Amino acid sequence: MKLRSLYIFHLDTGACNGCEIELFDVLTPYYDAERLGVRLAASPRHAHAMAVTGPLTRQTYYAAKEAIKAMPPKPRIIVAIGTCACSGGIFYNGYPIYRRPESPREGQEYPRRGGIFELVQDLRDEGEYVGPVVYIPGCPPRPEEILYGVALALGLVEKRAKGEHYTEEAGFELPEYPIEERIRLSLRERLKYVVGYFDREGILRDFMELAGKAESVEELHRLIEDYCLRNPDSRISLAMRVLEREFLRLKEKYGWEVGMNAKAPQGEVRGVQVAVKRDAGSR
Amino acid sequence: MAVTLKYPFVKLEAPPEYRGIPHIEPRLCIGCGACVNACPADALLKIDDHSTGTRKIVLDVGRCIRCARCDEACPTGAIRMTRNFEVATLDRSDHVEVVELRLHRCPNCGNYTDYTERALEKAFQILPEGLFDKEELRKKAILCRNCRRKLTVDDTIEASREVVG
Amino acid sequence: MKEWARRIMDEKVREKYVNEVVEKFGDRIISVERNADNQWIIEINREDLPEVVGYIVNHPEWKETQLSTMAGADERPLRGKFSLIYWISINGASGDVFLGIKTYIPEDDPRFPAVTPVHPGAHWYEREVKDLLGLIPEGHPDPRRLVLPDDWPEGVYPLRKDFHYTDSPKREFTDETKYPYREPPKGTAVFPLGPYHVALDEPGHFRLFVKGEEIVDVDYRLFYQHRGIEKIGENRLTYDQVNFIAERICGICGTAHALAYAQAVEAAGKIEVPERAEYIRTVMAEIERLHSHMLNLGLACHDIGFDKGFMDAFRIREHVMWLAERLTGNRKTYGMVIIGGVRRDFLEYRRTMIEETLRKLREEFQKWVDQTLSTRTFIKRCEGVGVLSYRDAKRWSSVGPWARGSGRNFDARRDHPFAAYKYLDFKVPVHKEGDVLARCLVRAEEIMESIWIIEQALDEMPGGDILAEWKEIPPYREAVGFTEAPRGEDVHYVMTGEGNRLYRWRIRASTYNNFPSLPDAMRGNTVADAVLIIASLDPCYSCTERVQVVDLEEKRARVLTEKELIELSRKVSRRV
Amino acid sequence: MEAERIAFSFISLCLILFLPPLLDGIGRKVKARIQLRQGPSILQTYYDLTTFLSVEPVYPTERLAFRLAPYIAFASAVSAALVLPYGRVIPVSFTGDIFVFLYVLAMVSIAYMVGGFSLNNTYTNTGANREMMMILSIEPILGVAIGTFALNAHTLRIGAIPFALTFTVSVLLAYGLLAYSVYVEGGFIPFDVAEAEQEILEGTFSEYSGYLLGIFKWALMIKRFALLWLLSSFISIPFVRNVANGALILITQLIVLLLLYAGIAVIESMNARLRIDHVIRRNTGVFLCSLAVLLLAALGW
Repeated sequence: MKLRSLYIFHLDTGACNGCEIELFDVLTPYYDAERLGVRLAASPRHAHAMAVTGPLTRQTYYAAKEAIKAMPPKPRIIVAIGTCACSGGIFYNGYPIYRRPESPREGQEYPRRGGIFELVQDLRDEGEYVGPVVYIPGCPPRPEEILYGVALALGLVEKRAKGEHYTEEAGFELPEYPIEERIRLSLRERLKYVVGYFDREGILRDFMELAGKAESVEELHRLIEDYCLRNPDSRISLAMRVLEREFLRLKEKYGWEVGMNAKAPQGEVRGVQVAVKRDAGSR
Repeated sequence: MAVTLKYPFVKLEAPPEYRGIPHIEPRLCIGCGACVNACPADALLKIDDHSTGTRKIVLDVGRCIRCARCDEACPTGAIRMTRNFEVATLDRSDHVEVVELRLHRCPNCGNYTDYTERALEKAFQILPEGLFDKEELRKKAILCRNCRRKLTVDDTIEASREVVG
Repeated sequence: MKEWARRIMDEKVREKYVNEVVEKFGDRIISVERNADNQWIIEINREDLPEVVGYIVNHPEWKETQLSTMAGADERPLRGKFSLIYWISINGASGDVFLGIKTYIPEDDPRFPAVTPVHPGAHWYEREVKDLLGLIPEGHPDPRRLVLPDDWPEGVYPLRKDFHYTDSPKREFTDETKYPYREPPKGTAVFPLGPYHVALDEPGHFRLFVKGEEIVDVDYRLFYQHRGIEKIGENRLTYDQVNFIAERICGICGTAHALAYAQAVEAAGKIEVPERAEYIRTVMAEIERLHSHMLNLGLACHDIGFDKGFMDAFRIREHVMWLAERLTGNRKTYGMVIIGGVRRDFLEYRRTMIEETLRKLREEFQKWVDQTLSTRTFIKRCEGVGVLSYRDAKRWSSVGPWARGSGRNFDARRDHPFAAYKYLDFKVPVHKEGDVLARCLVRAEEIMESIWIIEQALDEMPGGDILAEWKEIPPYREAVGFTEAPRGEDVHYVMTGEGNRLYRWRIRASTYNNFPSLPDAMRGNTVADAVLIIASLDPCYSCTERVQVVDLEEKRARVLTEKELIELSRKVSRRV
Repeated sequence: MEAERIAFSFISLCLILFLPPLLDGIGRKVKARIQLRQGPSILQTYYDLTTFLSVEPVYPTERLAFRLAPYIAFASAVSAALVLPYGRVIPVSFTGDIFVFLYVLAMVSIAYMVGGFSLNNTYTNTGANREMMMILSIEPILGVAIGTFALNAHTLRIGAIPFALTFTVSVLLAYGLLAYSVYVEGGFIPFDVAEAEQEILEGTFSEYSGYLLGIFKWALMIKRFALLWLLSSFISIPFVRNVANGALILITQLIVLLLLYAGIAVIESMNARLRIDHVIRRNTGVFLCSLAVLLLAALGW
């Protein structure tokens, strides 16, 4: 059935508030769900759909059940918003969380059980009609994700998600980098402390490119200074200098015979260190 | 004037910094399980089957809280946060990504070890040249835990015999 | 460090408080131990609890002193006893001190004298410790269940160490096991609110006892959202992982909780946080305050049907959300704070982005405030409604804008400078009227202050690392971490444990201290204002974990028969 | 003449039944635009109604009153609208229909109350209770306003009043009273206390569902239409009655109606809901003023 009007009642089964607020956000000017015919209903009696958030705590279980039963017998669409409603989320096996006896609390089942599914299943077992469940994962989902999910329920968009099962046939590759793998991993770890996990990949990639080009320590130093001049971001410059120092230190530690076709440094290392220190102190 | 965005009727890209759903690149995954240990929500599972010699790394996007701890922990960059967020579905099995890998078989006893063939290869890649006796290590590393212990014991006995003469 | 911060963080000022308590109680004090920079643990006998805690909290000269948190722990595996620790903070810019009053309770006699009669602020804490650990507060005025679900069996205490974290024992859910609500006062009717009510964002059940539309008294059942976070944090998760569940205690004050947790562990494990990380944390905490306050102001408009104000507040707020998304990767500022520092750095372009957003925000928000305050119907609904007196605010140890709207002058950012606040200048807005309007004004002014704080922090942000490396945290060390969340002070108490896991983690969200004072603010108001007053508390049930209204005149209306109705309609038509 | 009468009556019936949802849609669109959002299609209210009408309701009670209330409201609202002028035609007209108009209008509210009191639910009871207080305080004002007009026009046929109106001080003041009472009786913000969504979950409606809810909501829209059509007729007809034919008058009425709706949408979005005690106090004040106006009218000013 293609619906042009969807009254949604919001049911919170113990969520952290993140999803609720995003649900409110969906109604506000930038997202404006009303243009899709979506409105928040004041009472479950008016609702065609139930937007559920939260991992389903035992205290909310009975009230939630009553709320779904209070809906008109059809269409009773359930929209599970957020990871918690989809599968219990991070709270999935806490003691006050409701799970059906057959849903393991410490098992390795997949798709992962938990969330509103447990209640829907209980209701279906009791012979109550419950319509389709639209799962919108996210912690919390962006308003766009919720819009997409609602649009999916309304039949306005195509489903894009698809489960995958890969085996060895997918092929295997161990990428080769310009610098040795263990040094790369050490540098990557060090960068976490300087610029964090997110920006490190790009910076490390740039550094490896320079290290691959450099024929000698001096050249590497020059290339990096060049890079820093071209790139006005002081944080990236700092990270590059830290990388250079670390790189040389690790090279010293593990030996120079492989990788960069350079000889052991003569004193530049110290020079670089001083430079890095000065930089780290300034803004 | 109205500020409303046209989504979902037009395509919309999330900002580059956005943490969308994670995705495992099967060609890079070595099945080490670092992500499984890092995951606070148990969205990632490591399921070993020693009878068939397979390891499954299971990612359930529907349980994922998108903290990017797996991204941070992955040594090969196989699991990555994407910018994809359009994952709503009516069927939860659409959220599951499984990577099934072969476990390494101990050449000595023929049992499956608790690491994959790929993880072993990766380990050899990381091993520094020259610091260790690589050949010796290779010989031991490919054995299962029991055989390795046995080999070590055998070696020690042999060595002590040599010393005692 | 700024002058004001140096003054209250002075060693002599701090020690003065500890010394006075030690002098007053002399040999009744078993031991005094300084466990962190600004934290002291004073061990006493359980008999002395009400006296010592009452003395400090109700001290006439110590301004704005209050009960910050209380934690019970099952220390039987360690020393064969249960422990209780009451954390009291000295506020009002008169010294950065946290005093932990600790006492041990033997396993075979799990009782202690309740502090609630001396200081009502301990009300919830003591009911909770009874629920979760089975320690009986003797002399407590309201010994009903608080936290656990109604179908939880008696005598099973989930926070005891012999309880496995995934166990979930059940009892039959019948009328007898339902929550024992108070009997409505004579001559009143019950008006239930919740657990599913459109204007209450989250489930909670309120019983308003009403006369006509006037609220006479309130009873409530909360903790619908109790998710057993503390137990999961103590068992399933490691130190680093706990941060991610800490964020999810509350969707709006995620950073505040993650920060309070991280700071508690850092204090216990003596981990030095890089200065740059402290600045980034400050900026994130303030961005969170911006979006949270705007959300609350918007919802207050929504609750009284002023949709223009609601939509505008959310439209302005959206820019902050987009900013947060670009800074942290998630609209809810999740995934930023971690033990030892932060996870993402502010690159130059992100700094520029913050500055631009703030410039626009300041202008638009000022417009919003002018527009809303010039809406007469808005003022009419907010002025003089939901008044909480200073006395009640202090009595219940209320925190945040809820308390500051009633004239309590304290703010954890100023009184216990954490993160980078000690390097910054800012005002703490305080209003004395205690009504809904005063609280809205406090929030509006705080938004302006937050913008100013972020601008300062960006200007003064130092270089260096953003994350400290730490290897191991020594076991069984205790500390509290505190932050000023948008709703008030958040306090996390931790006791470190073995195997990269916590031994005890006690979360105290701001709403936990505010909620018990809600009935005081609601009495004498009308049913129509109930939701608005609840919204002005800015409750976060998920943090802490609805209201049934009860009436005299209305009762007549309720039992109005069809016959009477027809008569009534005749009367109506005759009048026309 | 008879053909024109039949044609106009048919048109008026169509207007009464099918125009209100469109007006509601326009109101929603205007509100959305003021809030800087795109807003729903102006046909959205039709979609909402058809969806509700296609859904099977849940009956929380076996009482007949509960089931009948929406139909009573619907029938009353339609009858109220039928006594008003459409062009130069009044579909149903007889002497004294002025009282019938007020009576059936009140019947809509009474149906709302019957629905609310038929259940043992605090929200519906509070909603019904508030509606009762509203109707008791506002119907007299509406009565006085229309009475003033009737006194001036010397007719007890509500549809004929605007064709016979002469402008005096009391009539001008009565316009103000009429506008106020129409606005309040229509339950527009800030006077939507009886159906307050956030406070009492839309009052009586909180237990209605499916087609019963659809019919009830439709009835309320028709009631609003009737009230505003009354106002729009009183505003437009005295100005155009001497220069226009029936069709033109009808068009003028429609245009004024649309403008009123848009204007109301603007006022609605600029206000917060009042509390019932605020409303009663204000209504009492206005009622006292209205008595003065009636006195003026009686004196012939």
